[in-house]
Amino acid sequence: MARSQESALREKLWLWLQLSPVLLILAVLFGGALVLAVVQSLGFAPWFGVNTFPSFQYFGALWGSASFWESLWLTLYYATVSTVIALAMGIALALALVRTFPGKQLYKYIYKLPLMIPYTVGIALAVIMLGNGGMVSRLAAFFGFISDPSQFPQILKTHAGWGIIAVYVWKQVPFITLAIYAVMLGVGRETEEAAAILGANRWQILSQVTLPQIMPGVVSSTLICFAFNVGAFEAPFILGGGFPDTLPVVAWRYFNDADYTLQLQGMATVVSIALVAGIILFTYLAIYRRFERKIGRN
Amino acid sequence: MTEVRLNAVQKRFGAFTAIESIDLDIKSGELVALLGPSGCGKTTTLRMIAGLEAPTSGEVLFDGKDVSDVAVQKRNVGMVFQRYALFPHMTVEKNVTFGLDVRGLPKQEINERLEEILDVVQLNQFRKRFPAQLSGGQMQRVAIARTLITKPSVLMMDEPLANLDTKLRGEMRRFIRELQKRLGITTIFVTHDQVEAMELADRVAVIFNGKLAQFGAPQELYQQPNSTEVADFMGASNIFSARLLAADRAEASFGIIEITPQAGLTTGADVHVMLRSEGIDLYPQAEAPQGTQNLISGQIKAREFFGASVQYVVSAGGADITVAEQSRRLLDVGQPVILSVQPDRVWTIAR
Amino acid sequence: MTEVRLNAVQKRFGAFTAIESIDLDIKSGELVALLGPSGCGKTTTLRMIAGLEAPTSGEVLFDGKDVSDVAVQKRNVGMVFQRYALFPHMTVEKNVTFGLDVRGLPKQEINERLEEILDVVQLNQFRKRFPAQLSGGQMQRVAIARTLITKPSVLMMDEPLANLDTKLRGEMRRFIRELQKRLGITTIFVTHDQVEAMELADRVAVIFNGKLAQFGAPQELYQQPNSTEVADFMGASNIFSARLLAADRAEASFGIIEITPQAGLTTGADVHVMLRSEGIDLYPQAEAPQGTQNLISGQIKAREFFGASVQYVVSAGGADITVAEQSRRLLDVGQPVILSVQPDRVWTIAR
Amino acid sequence: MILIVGFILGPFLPLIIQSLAFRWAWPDLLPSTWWMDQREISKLPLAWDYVLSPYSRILEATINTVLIGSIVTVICLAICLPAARVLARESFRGKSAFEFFLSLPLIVPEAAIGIALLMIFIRMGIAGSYVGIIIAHLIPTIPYMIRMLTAVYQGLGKDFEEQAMILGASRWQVMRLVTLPMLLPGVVAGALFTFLVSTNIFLLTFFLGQGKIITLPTLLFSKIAGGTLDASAAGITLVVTLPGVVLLIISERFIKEEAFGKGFGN
Amino acid sequence: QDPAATEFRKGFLAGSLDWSAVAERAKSEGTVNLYYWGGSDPLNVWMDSIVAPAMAELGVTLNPVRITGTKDAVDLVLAELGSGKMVGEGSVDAIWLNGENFSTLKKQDALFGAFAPLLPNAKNIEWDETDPRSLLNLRDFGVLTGGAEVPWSGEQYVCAVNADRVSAEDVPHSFDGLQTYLEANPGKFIYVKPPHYIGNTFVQEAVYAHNPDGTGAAPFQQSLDELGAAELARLIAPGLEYLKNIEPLLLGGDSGTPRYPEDSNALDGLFLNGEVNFNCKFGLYAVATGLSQGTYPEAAQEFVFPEGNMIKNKNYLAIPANAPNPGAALVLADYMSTVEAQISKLEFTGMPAGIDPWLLSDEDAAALAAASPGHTGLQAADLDANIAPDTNATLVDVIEATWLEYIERDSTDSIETIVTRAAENLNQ
Ligand SMILES: Nc1ncnc2c1ncn2[C@@H]1O[C@H](COP(=O)(O)OP(=O)(O)OP(=O)(O)O)[C@@H](O)[C@H]1O
Ligand SMILES: Nc1ncnc2c1ncn2[C@@H]1O[C@H](COP(=O)(O)OP(=O)(O)OP(=O)(O)O)[C@@H](O)[C@H]1O
Ligand SMILES: [Mg+2]
Ligand SMILES: [Mg+2]
Repeated sequence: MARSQESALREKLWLWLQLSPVLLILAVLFGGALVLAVVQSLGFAPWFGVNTFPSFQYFGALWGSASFWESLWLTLYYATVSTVIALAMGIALALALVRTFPGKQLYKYIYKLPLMIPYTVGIALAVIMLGNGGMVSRLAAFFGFISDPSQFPQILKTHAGWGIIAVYVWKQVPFITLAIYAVMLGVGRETEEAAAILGANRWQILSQVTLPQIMPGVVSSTLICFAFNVGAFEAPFILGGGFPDTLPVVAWRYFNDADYTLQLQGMATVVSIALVAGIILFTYLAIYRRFERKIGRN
Repeated sequence: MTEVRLNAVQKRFGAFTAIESIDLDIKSGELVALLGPSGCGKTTTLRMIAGLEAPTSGEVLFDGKDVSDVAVQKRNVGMVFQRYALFPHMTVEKNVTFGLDVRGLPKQEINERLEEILDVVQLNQFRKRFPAQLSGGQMQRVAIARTLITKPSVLMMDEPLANLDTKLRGEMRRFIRELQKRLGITTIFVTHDQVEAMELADRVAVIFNGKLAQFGAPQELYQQPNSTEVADFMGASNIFSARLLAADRAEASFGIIEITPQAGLTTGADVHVMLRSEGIDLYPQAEAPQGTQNLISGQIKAREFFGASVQYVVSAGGADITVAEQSRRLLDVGQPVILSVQPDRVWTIAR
Repeated sequence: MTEVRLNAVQKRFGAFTAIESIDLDIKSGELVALLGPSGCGKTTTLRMIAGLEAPTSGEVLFDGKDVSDVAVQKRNVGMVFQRYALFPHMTVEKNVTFGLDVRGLPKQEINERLEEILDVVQLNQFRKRFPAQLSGGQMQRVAIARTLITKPSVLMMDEPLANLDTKLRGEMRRFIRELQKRLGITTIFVTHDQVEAMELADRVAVIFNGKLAQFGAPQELYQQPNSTEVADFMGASNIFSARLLAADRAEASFGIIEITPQAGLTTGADVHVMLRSEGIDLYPQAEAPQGTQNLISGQIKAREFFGASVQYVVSAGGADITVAEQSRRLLDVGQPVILSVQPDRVWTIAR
Repeated sequence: MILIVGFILGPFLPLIIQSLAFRWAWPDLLPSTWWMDQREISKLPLAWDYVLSPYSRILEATINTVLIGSIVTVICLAICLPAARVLARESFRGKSAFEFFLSLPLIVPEAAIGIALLMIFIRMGIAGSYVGIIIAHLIPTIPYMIRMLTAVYQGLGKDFEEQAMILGASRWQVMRLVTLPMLLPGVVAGALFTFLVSTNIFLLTFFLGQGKIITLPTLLFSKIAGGTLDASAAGITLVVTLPGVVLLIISERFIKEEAFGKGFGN
Repeated sequence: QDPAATEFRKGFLAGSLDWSAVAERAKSEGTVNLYYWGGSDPLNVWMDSIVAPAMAELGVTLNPVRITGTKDAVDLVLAELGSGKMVGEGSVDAIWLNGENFSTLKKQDALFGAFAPLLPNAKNIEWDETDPRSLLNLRDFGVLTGGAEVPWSGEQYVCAVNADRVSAEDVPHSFDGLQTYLEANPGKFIYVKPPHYIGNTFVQEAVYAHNPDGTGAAPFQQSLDELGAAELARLIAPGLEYLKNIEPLLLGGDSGTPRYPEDSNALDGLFLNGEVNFNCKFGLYAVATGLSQGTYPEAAQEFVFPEGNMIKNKNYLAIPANAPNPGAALVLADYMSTVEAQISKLEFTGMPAGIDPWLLSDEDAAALAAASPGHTGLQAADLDANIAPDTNATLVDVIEATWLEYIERDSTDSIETIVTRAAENLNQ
């Protein structure tokens, strides 16, 4: 006899017992909320006197309207543009951080500040800096470029969304920098040195040796940022350009509508957000996994 | 190919001095081993030669020219890192050709050189694998191939064999030596294992605490260490304090022993005498040779069987003398024995 | 102290079979080495004995009793891990007493035992240090002290010396053997280094690919390997195919050689003959001994100087024969030589 | 670099000015009337007087934020430690599915579950209560914590725990005497990050707090929801920034970058 | 269901309970959870510094819950009722609300009951149906209050102009005038975005002013059922057309979508920075308060706009059916109806009294008048002369939905179709 069946069972039980609190919270609350959102979006809401489960009328109405697609486009536009910009800046900064330069110590302090404070602060800063009545506009007036706030190029409250993007970038660059920097420290500089000795120039080292090795950091930090950006509410709500709004704001407006049946429409909206985020991120992950397999990680 | 010279090179990291001052003169095509305990500054020395680290003072010369201002990429050196530093995301092939790829050599030539070097290191069937799928010895060979393919004029290897098992180690040693001799590349390698240094190198530089302790051919280091530290580090087991009674006689605790006279040592001087364990003959008391010099009688105190050899500890006149014999016969612990050593196998070092 | 027995023990990890089936019988107080190449299943075997891993089938017996259901904590075994696994956040003292502290022994007793063991391992002056402030050998000793203080009835060590340099390794080996003999604890240690196994163990178990290849005293393994694999792994360098011409004569590519007759081998059988490189005498052609059996003439093809010994490769009749000599004189490459080997140093293994 | 520092710190300058202003209209570069000038005249507390008074609820929000963040961190740590250990060490059926499930909250936006969660909480009677908020905060923080701790565990190696077991330590002793102290850097980093995420969560707190429980992000959101910033809003923004600065100092002092970002290796 | 609370509710509403019993119960309950819009600093200060201590004297701890949208509280009450939390078991004791939120609670039968006239201080409020001045106490956006909420504050929709930027003769007084002004000065006006009630009110005023029958607010006092969707569509169409037409002239309108602010704070900001020259919102004394807070430009002045259609209404405190502390909620409602509470409120926040001055002693009435911050640019009489009533709450939702569809989302459907659809949805 190896180890008795009973003790094997005990092992198993103990293992799942250790996982159970986490499982419980995520399955019951997170999973539960997700399921509830889905069934509601499919017409199950007896508490509003609606029960047409399962019916796709809410999704139908939602996806059938042009404004949904505009909103979706807008949501993805903000999320993508800001993630891409933040990523580019994050990588550049992380690369810079590995080297030594004067004032690095102080700089290492400061760059993380946005990471530590809520998005709402970033929004407040955007308002005070970038608004038509904001600081930049005032400086422009001071130097005589404009004579009325309306002449200042619209940054906030437009569908071009540069204000929203600025806030996301401001907040997420440090996060991405940190993630990539940490991965870089883990990778170490030996392979870079090896490449230098083998005659690679700086650009070749970066593109052929460094970047492929920090991919895991790049991927997971983009993943997290993009998902957040798709689902973010406060920045597009405060800084957005009004109708059409991003999907989370649309959902919020549905939930706040006097018409309670629109709650279900709202549920359909949030489920759509989850779907869209899910699909995009999984595609991204799938592509990345292929890349990883190609370079021999597993 | 290239002659490498370190001129009073010193290296400090902040307040800490890693290399005090090293002069080293490596001939073109020579294979030099840097030998020393952990932390003595071997890696640092290599890195300065490669240009990965700038000396705090002193100069590094290649063929007589100061290379301070020559970038790493331009020095045409090769380096095999202690932990190989293979690119984990590239196949064996890609790793090996990396140095040529970045130079933008024609595909044709790259392929030819690749085939050639893969044959040499016998990695043909592993060419599509990634480093994670290789064994330690194979990784080692990839690291070497990757370096050699660029035809560096100076090749450096940082403890290239530290992570391999005895058998693989032996194979790799032979492989490296053959290759180096064939290509004639000036080679410097780091090790903390004296056997490895002896086996591979034309000359060995022993470094202690950032200082060059001795630099010479393996046999010279082995037989004429210039200090007890070097002797000890080179595996000498029997070092005893003694006093010179005459130019050719010394008195140690186990008795009087005849030695080869050595210049600079005068009668009455305090010295160390060193008897290599494998330089001593051991006889059962009954079989003791007659008329030979330097007979020491003692008793076997311990015995160790190593397969190829047997090692005895013999206690003689209050001293423990280690004797190594090839394992042809076995003597038992407690047996009285006679030790015999030729005067020309006793080394004397001033105290 | 405790007799350990593995009964047809098998271990699978998912689809992969790490241990096919091992029977092992370790006497009380014996020091057994598990020897084998990387990945052969040594660590797995130890871990099953310790209870860190449950066998897929078969049983582990301590003094004849199945311990399957005895938790690790209750088996009263000690284990020294490959990399020591010292607790980096505890001082030497704390590390050493950890096993007693968790058992809640009285302070008084803990202190007594601590003093005692610190004396044994000679770490008295390092007691307040943290592992990071110790040398490899000191860490090793802490690891051993930490294990011994709990008075385990079975002591296991997983490649305890793999990361030490040659000198330290030798010291540690001696230390372990003395200690083990003095305390008489049943000890099993893992190594992939045959010299280490030979030097330390009472008996050696050679494992290949999850199977026990041979289990016996070091000398037995060395001189009578039961397969060429074992022979090869035990460092034999000259293994040649041959045919038995008579019970005491075999024909190999380099000529006819006399051997010790061996039971079970009949004339005409295909065999391997094995000549240990250190069992061969080598003479310059001029000095060849007269009237001796088994003289093979050849020419020196390569020479390696290892400090204590010299190794020659002699080519004779199309075969390369490796010969090891203690380094007293040096012969040159190309010199014609005569090899001589006693029939009782030629081992024959059925093919 | 100077540009980046400007990008990060620059906006705080007008914020400080605004917080001291009484009336600051376009295009003035400095307020036309400062708060100090009006301070005596005004019947109501203005600017910093308001921010620092109990009326602004800033103290309550700060205490709530820190309290909730701390409790979330402690609970998160307590439940994630064993789970991370299992994930790093054991292999079992359904492990990859489980790992995937664990990272779902990183992918599914808070907005998608907020309202549904509120419904569940109202039914359970914990909407607008600390318990509710704390539980809700666990959802987005668990994935981060698990990732970091798993990475740390993997780095730690099994040896130490096994050694301790062989030396006779019980599971609990192993955890307390060996694992935890050795994991400390990772644990601290994970805890800090969890705290950070928790104190940054807006939407879930906003939905589930029901206005009864305010934290710094929700308080600030209510002040700036319209898209303007008066003096008191500027003051509150500055106060909301403070814990972040403290956190920054703590993290710089106690945590190496490596540990901080460990969870993002894969 | 909490039997004691049910008992209490029954007894009080039947008039069989003494006020002292209520006060007693309030003390034993200990707290009262008041949900109110927390977006105004002065109001918050008043609540914490005046109301809370006053309630403490009555033995009740005030728990002022600041919410960002009144609907949140309404939703909470409904959700709790939906999950079976009945009398005495909810979490909301009192809500500051009016209009559609009250109407929703009423429709869902989620109110405590006709408590208002039973409060001791109900004497300060006109309940006499025959007196036309009682209108706003009895009807909230046209919906009968039935005593289920108590008037708490009065309001009037007043516009302010930045006199530094607009000369007196350019100040518009009608929607046509506004359009003319905007054609000359595009982008210098904006109103708060519906469904915010301040935005809704502006839309209502536009609709009144463009009533095709010329009957102003009158038809909008009927409920949706009485009026019918088709008739409503006909009545509001010109107003909405007007709003649609001026969109390009509004702030940011040149880019296609005007930048409607989400609330009055945002509008204040635009006004202060000179991005717009006008600021229309509820706030009889908004200019005075804005000046004292530094949120209005120094040259801000009130002006009459739109003539004859400046909506005036009241807002109220309601008690939900499942209030956990009904006794304390009643005590709070009663306190809010006292003269001193109303005076301090006026002083702190500039919010006009909810009680009726003609029922007060001369002394109290004078004190109340003295507490008012006063007007800049016009007289109280000018304002009184241009009053219009609210739109019926059932219509508000439809008009709001129509605005969202027709103006914000640029629906190509006809107004009639939109109104019909919205009416149907809301009736579900
Ligand atoms: N970047 C550095 N900063 C500070 N000290 C350093 C640095 N690099 C090396 N050292 C120190 O310099 C000394 C020599 O280091 P080096 O790496 O050359 O040793 P080594 O001889 O290669 O040892 P090993 O055999 O352990 O690899 C060591 O004491 C080491 O701690
Ligand atoms: N947990 C595991 N899961 C799957 N395979 C394993 C596991 N542990 C060990 N193995 C495999 O079992 C085999 C034996 O492993 P083991 O660690 O016993 O080798 P070893 O003899 O100790 O080798 P080394 O000398 O390299 O330490 C190896 O091929 C290894 O890959
Ligand atoms: Mg080194
Ligand atoms: Mg092993």
